[in-house]
Amino acid sequence: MAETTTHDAHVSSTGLSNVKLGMWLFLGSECLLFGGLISTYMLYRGRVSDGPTPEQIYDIPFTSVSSFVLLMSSLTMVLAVSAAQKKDDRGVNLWLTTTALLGATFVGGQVYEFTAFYNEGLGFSTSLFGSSFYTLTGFHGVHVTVGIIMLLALVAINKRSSVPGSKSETVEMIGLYWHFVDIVWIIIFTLVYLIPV
Amino acid sequence: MFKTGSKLFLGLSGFAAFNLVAYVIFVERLAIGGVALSLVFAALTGLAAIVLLINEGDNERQPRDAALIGASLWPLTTVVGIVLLILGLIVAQIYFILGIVVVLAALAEWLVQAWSESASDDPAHNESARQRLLHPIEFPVIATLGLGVVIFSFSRIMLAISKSAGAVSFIVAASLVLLIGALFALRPALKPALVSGICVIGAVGIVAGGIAGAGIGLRSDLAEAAEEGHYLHRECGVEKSKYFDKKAMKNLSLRSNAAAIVELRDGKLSAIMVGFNTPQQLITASRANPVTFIFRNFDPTERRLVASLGNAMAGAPAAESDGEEADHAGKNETCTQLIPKGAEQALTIKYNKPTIAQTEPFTLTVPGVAGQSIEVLVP
Amino acid sequence: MAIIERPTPVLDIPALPAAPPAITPSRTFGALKRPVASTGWKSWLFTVDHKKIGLMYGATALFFFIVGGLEAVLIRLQLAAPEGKVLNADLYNQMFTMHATTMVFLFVMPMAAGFANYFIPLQIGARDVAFPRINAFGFWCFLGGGIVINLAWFLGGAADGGWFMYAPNSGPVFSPSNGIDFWALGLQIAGIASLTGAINLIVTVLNMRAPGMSLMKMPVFTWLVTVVQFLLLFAIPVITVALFLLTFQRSFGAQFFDVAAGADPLLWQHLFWIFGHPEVYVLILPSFGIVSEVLPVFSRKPLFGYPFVVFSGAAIGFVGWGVWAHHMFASGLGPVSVAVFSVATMAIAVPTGVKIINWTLTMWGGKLVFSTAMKFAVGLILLFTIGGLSGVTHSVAPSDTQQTDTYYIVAHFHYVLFGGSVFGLFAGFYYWWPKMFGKLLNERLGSLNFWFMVIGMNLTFGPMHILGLQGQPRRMYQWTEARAGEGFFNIAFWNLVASIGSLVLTLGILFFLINIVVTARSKVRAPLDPWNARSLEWMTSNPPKEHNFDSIPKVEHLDEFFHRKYEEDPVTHTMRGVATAEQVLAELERNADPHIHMPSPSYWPLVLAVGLPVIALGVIYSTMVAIVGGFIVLYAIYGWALEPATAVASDFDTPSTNGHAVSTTHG
Amino acid sequence: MKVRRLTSRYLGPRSLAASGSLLLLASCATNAPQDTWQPKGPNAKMIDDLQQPVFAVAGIIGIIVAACVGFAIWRYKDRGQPIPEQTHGKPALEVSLTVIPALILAVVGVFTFRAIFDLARTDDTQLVINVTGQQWWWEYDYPVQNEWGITQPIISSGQLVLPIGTKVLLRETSRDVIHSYWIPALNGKRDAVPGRVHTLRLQADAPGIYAGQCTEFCGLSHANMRMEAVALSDADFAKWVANQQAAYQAPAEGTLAKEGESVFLNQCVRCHQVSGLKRADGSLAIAAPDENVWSGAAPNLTKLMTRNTFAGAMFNLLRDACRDDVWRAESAAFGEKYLGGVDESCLNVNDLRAWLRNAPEVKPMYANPALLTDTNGKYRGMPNLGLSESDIDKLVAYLLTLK
Repeated sequence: MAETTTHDAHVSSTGLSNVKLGMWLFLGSECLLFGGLISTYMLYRGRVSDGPTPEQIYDIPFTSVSSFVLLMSSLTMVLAVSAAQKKDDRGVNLWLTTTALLGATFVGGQVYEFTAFYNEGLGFSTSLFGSSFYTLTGFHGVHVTVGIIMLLALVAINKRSSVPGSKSETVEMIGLYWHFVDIVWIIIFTLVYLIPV
Repeated sequence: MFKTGSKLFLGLSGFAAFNLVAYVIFVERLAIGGVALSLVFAALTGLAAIVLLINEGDNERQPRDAALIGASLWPLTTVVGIVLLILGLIVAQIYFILGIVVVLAALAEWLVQAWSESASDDPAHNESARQRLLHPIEFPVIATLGLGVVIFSFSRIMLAISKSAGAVSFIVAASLVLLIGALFALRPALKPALVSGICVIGAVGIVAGGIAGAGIGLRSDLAEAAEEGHYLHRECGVEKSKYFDKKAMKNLSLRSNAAAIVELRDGKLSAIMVGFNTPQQLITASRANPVTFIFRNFDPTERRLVASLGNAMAGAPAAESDGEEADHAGKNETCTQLIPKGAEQALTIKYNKPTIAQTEPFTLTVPGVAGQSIEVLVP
Repeated sequence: MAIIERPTPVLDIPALPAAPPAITPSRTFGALKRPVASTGWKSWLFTVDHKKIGLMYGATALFFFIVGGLEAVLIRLQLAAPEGKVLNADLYNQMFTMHATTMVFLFVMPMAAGFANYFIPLQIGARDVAFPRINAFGFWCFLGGGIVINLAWFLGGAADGGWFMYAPNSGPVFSPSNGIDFWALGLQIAGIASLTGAINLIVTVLNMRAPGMSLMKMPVFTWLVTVVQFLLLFAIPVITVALFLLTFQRSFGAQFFDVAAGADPLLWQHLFWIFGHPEVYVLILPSFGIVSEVLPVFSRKPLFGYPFVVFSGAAIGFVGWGVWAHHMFASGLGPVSVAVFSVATMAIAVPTGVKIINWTLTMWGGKLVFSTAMKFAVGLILLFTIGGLSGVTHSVAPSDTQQTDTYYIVAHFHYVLFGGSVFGLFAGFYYWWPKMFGKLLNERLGSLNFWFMVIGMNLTFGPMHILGLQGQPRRMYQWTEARAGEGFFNIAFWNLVASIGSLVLTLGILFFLINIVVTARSKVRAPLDPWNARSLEWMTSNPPKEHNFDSIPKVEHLDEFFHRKYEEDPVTHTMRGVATAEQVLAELERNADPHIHMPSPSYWPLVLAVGLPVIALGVIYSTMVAIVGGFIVLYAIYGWALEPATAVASDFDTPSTNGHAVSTTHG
Repeated sequence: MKVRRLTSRYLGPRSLAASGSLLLLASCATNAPQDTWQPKGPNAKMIDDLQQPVFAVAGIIGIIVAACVGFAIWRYKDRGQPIPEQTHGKPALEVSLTVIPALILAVVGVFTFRAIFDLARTDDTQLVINVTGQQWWWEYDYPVQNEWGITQPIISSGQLVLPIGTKVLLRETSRDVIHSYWIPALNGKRDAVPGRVHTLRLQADAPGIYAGQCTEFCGLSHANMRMEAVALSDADFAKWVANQQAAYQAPAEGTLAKEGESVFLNQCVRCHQVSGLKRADGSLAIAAPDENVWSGAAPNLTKLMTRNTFAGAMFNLLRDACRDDVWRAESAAFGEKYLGGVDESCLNVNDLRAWLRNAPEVKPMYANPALLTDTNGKYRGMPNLGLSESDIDKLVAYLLTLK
């Protein structure tokens, strides 16, 4: 990932490293991905020809808690980045693991939520609301899962101290991704769960 | 070029190919056995190719002292896999598949380990060679497995306990993770044994909880909902039904493009349609095509729009609403939720049979509002 | 290229005389050792060199151009006479769907990506792109996507819903073959190529310019391609969403476009065109860039109004996001939306018109040399103007409701895309061929190529204006005598003319292919600076060395190379030569950088890109296959992440066992 | 450039005095029936009034640009002149050359704006017709409108019949995929989108037949999905309405047509409705296209012989000579000729028999049972019914009675 070899010290540039600039651009692109999915959901959330409507099955207290958990994981991610900048390897591993665990708890909650909804009668093909709800939150869940696997892999690689390129930069980059996924969740939580149809 | 290992695997894959061909010819085409045998063939060919590509044992020297060869996990894992495989043949297919996966994974690991240990005389180089081949797959697989266990266990626990207890235990679990993390961070001098101890307790706890949760199954209200399909029944009477009318939707995301807007205003029901300058009491709707009516309630009491779907010709249903056929009490009708004043809801109906096939007309009515009805004419 | 610093194993041998020969990558890993060769077929397969990747993009795109062209000829043959019998209805529908898909996604986009890959690092004085391995991955994704899309021809029929793939006609009921599944998944994979390419090139341009090259001294080609990359960066995720919805609907029973469940088919149209309209600029802007390079060189004058061209390009990039619904004027959006998008569409005509004006004024007062590249560039100005003006007539929404979905639209966008994009790319071929291959394309054949293409193109697409205004709709596998009319404007005559034109056009393309062969077999090397060019990519050898520049030039002017060759006469204000290209190059060589690190080749981009089509096939046929593909992808991602960018010393074999390591140190 | 000049001259014949010579040519020619430049009603006229000047201006600009480029090519060709001064542009010139087109477009924009909203009006409607598209034909429903004498819904297909000088509003929708309704002489096109109701204003100035074609790609037989709008005078329209609502006349006992009626009851009634048709036991014969066809509908054949086309207007019911007679009739005589309908002497027997013999062979449709797994065995289009030649004789005789 970190490919800095073609870099010359005295080129005209933005000052951001290639990797970080690349990650920012990728996240910019991701905004549009979630934008498209959220728009689809907003268009279709009230179209329930069959099965439950959003308000009927959403469990707001539960989702608030799980949103809070995801937010806390952002906090631990910040701690991991700061540990990386202080070159505190133990701290990096510790906070990355904590972040991953909190993320896993969140995904576990999402699996619970999906199972519960399914049992209450909302399948993927039940209604437009069902299709678009599962697609949107599923995409977000997959993003969190990918993030967790990146975190855990980074811990594993870090333990062998063979992270290619700059370690703190890699941690920071994964941190950027993680915070982005959190922010997207806040938007989803607000638009999907809190605003009534 | 061909040495013992590659010969063995090439032979085995040849044998598997022979079996596959024989199976396809003599037993049946492309049944599950055929798929399984093709997978086995592919796996063995792949292994043979790997063995060939990595120049198996390209060292004329004999392996070094036995002491150099470390302990290996893989023979044991292979055995476990074989046991699972056999168990699967008896009990359930899932164990069989799991067994195949475990056996293949263990064999691959074993193979690479064996090869790397004889790659050179330098154990460090050997280990790094092994890592270079296997780390890319070990890291993500282990991470995914660990993650899967946590996620699965956690969700089983949540499904088993009550809604509010779930939310509470969720936040407790998350806080514990955070607190323990903070503890470790603030006390860098903690004994490694203690750290691992806490971690093991946590892991065992979550797995045990997961198994327990899976054993208990769904909590009662979920199980009941799954059984009865609460939200599938539409009850179209005056009174509020427990599930269907719960938390009625008040706004529409599709506002335009309806065939007609049906308004209940001052106790009168009328249809507003594009192209007609006055409210109508008669709607001509085309046959076999979903028509959307938007119901707007301007009455202070909660009201719903009910569409009678006629009485069918013998046998076939006269019309199908997009929802469940709601023929409670022998009535063929579908409806919106009970909605308060100012709210609106859409009702999409597909009339499959024309009016002339009916003894009673298709109508739109509002329960509790007498004498108001809109006739739907289906040519 | 002795200056490339590589761990030279020659030095290691005396140092480790007793080392057991068993510890070499070849002996340990066999064929699985890290690739390090810079020549031979492996150097192409595992390359991360932006120039090699650019050439592979170009070659593959050219192949798909021929495929798409043959599809077009079949379409025209079918329509040459009433009640055509060359193709049946089903095959015809597949043909026009695949013609558009191929030309848009598998020819123009990757060809532009090829030029961008090859020339952007050269034009900004960089030694490679920011992420060379991602660059290689992008190419293999594009190839994999192209193969998946076209695989459907052999597996039950290609996609048949039109390249716009409107729902619900793209649903499983209305298109029961697997063609649309292949199409959606193939585009998804090709989309990864565009997305990674976009990130890569933007970072390259923003971060890796030669010292002194401020943004406003960048060559226009680089500028416009950068705008294109921003468009792709934000447009690709939108089509990704649309394609996911489509795949979920077709393969997993989602209801997104199921009207009976209350779905709105216009959702697809919005998502598609929010992607699709920026896509139009993705197709045309690179050619604008090429022409903006070619015209100044052959007019011996700088581009007229460089900042206007740059800013109008950026303006197109912005406004291009606000006009998507002009593809949907007949869709029933309601008058307010139609009015807004109508006016926005008129607005975007202004920055486009600015470009035409600037090109014309660049030629004004110049010293015009009509090489083939210049002919194509001037051809673009005139043909694109026609396409642009017919585009303006479409922005008038009521008038558009008469013309949309008729051949008038077909004429419009072929003037824009063929007369614009393709002519621009051909100008690029003739202009940059000596840079890429060290040989000049034959000018005589080039002239034939140009004139046959111009005549063929006008004969083919010109009559389509008439056909459309006479009311012939698009996408009809047949037309009938009964609705052809009589007299000068009868549909029958002009359909025949268009079909004959397509054969003339084919002949033109054939001359180009012959030209490639003739040039490849010729022994004449191109001079160092055949066109008296102006920008940095010409300040190196033909073809460039692996590391592009011996020393990175310091940039003081727009058109730096030109200003190193010429000085202004203070009296006449005309320019007089002060140095030849050879002298400029020798100067750079004298100051060659002592240490140049280039990234090493890698297996992983290719392995990763192979995993994706496997997943796609798995989605269509069997989950097990998809899981296998998933494992390949995971393995490749982690292999990639764990691999250092530059091969370490131990990846090279000693010269006695393998000559590759040494050969890498020779240009 | 040659072609461009041709088109631009053609495009603005009435606006560009310079190309007056071609005006003659254009007016002499019998243009294709779907010519977009010959409005026959106020809506199309409104569009035409807008596009004529726009095309003319576009043509002029095109010629100016071509002339400038041509001049530059000729004047500044390399004749050995020195390399010119390296000027980078003249901002004032640039700005003015940017502002001028912007101003032209602003003017165009104002008129466009007005036309868009005028064409979208629905509040002045005089007659509503529901138009439903499906693969690959159009259904026309006339909702009950007592002021037009329509006291029960009329269903027709193949030809849209409307009174002249009347503001007709089409409410379009579709039963399967997106189609687009387009009668170029009367108005621009409007998509018929399933699940949505879109409106399109039509108004014809004079009696006559106006051709159109589905313009949104809708699958296999998209090319064969045509339409014809028939404009009748008020009096003729009233006659047409009355006839459409007239009771069903069963053929006389013992005739070939009567035998055809029973073939129809055995085969065709599965999908095709004929209003008033009764079974032998006296019960109404109700078609069930929803059980056999994916779109859920098949053309209603009541009064089939009052129409001039069948099979989605792909084929004519009238032989060519008779058809030309109707199409080319003078306005005054048109109504009578059209309302005459189709009789045996004018029937296009060949196409009708070919259609009855094997429909999917003459019009590509999804009728192959192997391809119908995704539709639960329902057809998309008409299948091959395997009728014998004598059955076809009887059916043709019967269909001729549906007037």
